[in-house]
Amino acid sequence: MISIQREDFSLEQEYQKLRTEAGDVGAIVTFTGIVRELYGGTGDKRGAAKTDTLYLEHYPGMTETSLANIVGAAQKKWPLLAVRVIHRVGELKPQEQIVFVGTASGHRQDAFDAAQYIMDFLKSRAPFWKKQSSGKDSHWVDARVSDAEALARWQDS
Amino acid sequence: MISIQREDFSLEQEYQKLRTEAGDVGAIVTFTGIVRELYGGTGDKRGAAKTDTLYLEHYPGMTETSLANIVGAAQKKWPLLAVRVIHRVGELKPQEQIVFVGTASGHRQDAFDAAQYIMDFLKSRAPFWKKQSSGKDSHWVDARVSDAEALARWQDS
Amino acid sequence: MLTIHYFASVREAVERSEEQLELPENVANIGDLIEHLLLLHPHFETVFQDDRKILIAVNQTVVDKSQALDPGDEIAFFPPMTGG
Amino acid sequence: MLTIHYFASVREAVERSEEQLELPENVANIGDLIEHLLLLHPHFETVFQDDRKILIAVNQTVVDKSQALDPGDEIAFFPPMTGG
Repeated sequence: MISIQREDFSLEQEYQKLRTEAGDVGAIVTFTGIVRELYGGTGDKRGAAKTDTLYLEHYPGMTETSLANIVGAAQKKWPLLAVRVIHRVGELKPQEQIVFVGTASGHRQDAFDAAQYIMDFLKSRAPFWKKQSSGKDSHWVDARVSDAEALARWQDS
Repeated sequence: MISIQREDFSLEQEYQKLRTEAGDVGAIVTFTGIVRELYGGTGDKRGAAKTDTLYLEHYPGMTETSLANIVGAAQKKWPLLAVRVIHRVGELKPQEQIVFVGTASGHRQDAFDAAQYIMDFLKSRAPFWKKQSSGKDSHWVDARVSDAEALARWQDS
Repeated sequence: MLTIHYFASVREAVERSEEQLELPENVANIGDLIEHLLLLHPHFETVFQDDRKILIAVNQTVVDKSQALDPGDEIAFFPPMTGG
Repeated sequence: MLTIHYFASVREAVERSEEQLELPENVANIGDLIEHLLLLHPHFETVFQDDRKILIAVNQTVVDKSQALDPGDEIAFFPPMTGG
């Protein structure tokens, strides 16, 4: 259900696994995050810089535990029939896939909400860190204020 | 960008088209609606009935126009790099794919919001009608109160 | 000439998917047209009696009963949409 | 024995990814441990001076400086997460 891996993943394969596991499913939402070449821009103080490489570091053990907790919390909040989370680590190039979240449910709203919830918490609560290299410069990517704000909306519900 | 068709579709093909068209994309959200065998249940006065066949009727011409308007409105509200909508018509069996919405953007929130917006309006504003056959009984599916409510939340924004 | 389409449960209730008629002189808007159709086809009453169960489109845009009509308009009657 | 992990920008600033040390007698909680580490390694000050830039996990759960420590705990210091 949760994979941390260097290898790329196939949306089609993950989608078919979700369909099979979910049984009498009505709605499947997938989110795929892709490494942008122009990182930053709006909302990022650094402004846009062309990415040559994105390096993903994580905390083995804690990563899996924290993602399992996030998925477990989503399963409590919404009636989900299947959930899949994949996060890649190591060195990635622009336009490579970096993260996948798939949710299957009877109704679309539950699948949409759960996928967003999992992504919001994954961004700010799972121990991953991005280092961006642009030419000779490389720096650790700053946490985004908008990601902290995205978490806040789940406090009320 | 918008297709009304009898044939099935491939998530993988649609996803790859979105990636190609979007260019330097950061987030792709897909929604796939699937025909459930047990239709109804919570929120449906009829209760659950086993579906043998779902027949999809539409209003050729107006369907395409209304979906184009919905997609156009979403493109005004969010900076989308690519959008794809497919709705099948004719006779469908349980577990067949019925509808696809895919959105590509720089940031996840825009892609999520646009996909939900398009689905919410498609459900209540595009001229499609479902007829469910269960054994010898067949009836036109009632509009859901929850779908009307889903539209209401976009009024404020 | 008006073209009138009927869809889904409305189509089944009125027992036709389409008809054409000359715009009658006393028909200025959709409300008038419905009165006219009920005179022509009394069995239409089963679907046209409850405004919440019938939607109206003129030239492929949803409108209400006050919508004025012109010769050549494409009119459609159908129940609330249930796609997706 | 405590195991301490350092990740990402914190790892680079402290110039190590891991170290082990006996739980000192005067170290009851994370706040005490940080004081102790700063005595051992003065260059740690660059990252430990701003609480908003450093997160703490004990046994893989994020905690604050008041968290009590036991021998055998797994401790980690890292910057705010930036996955996804």
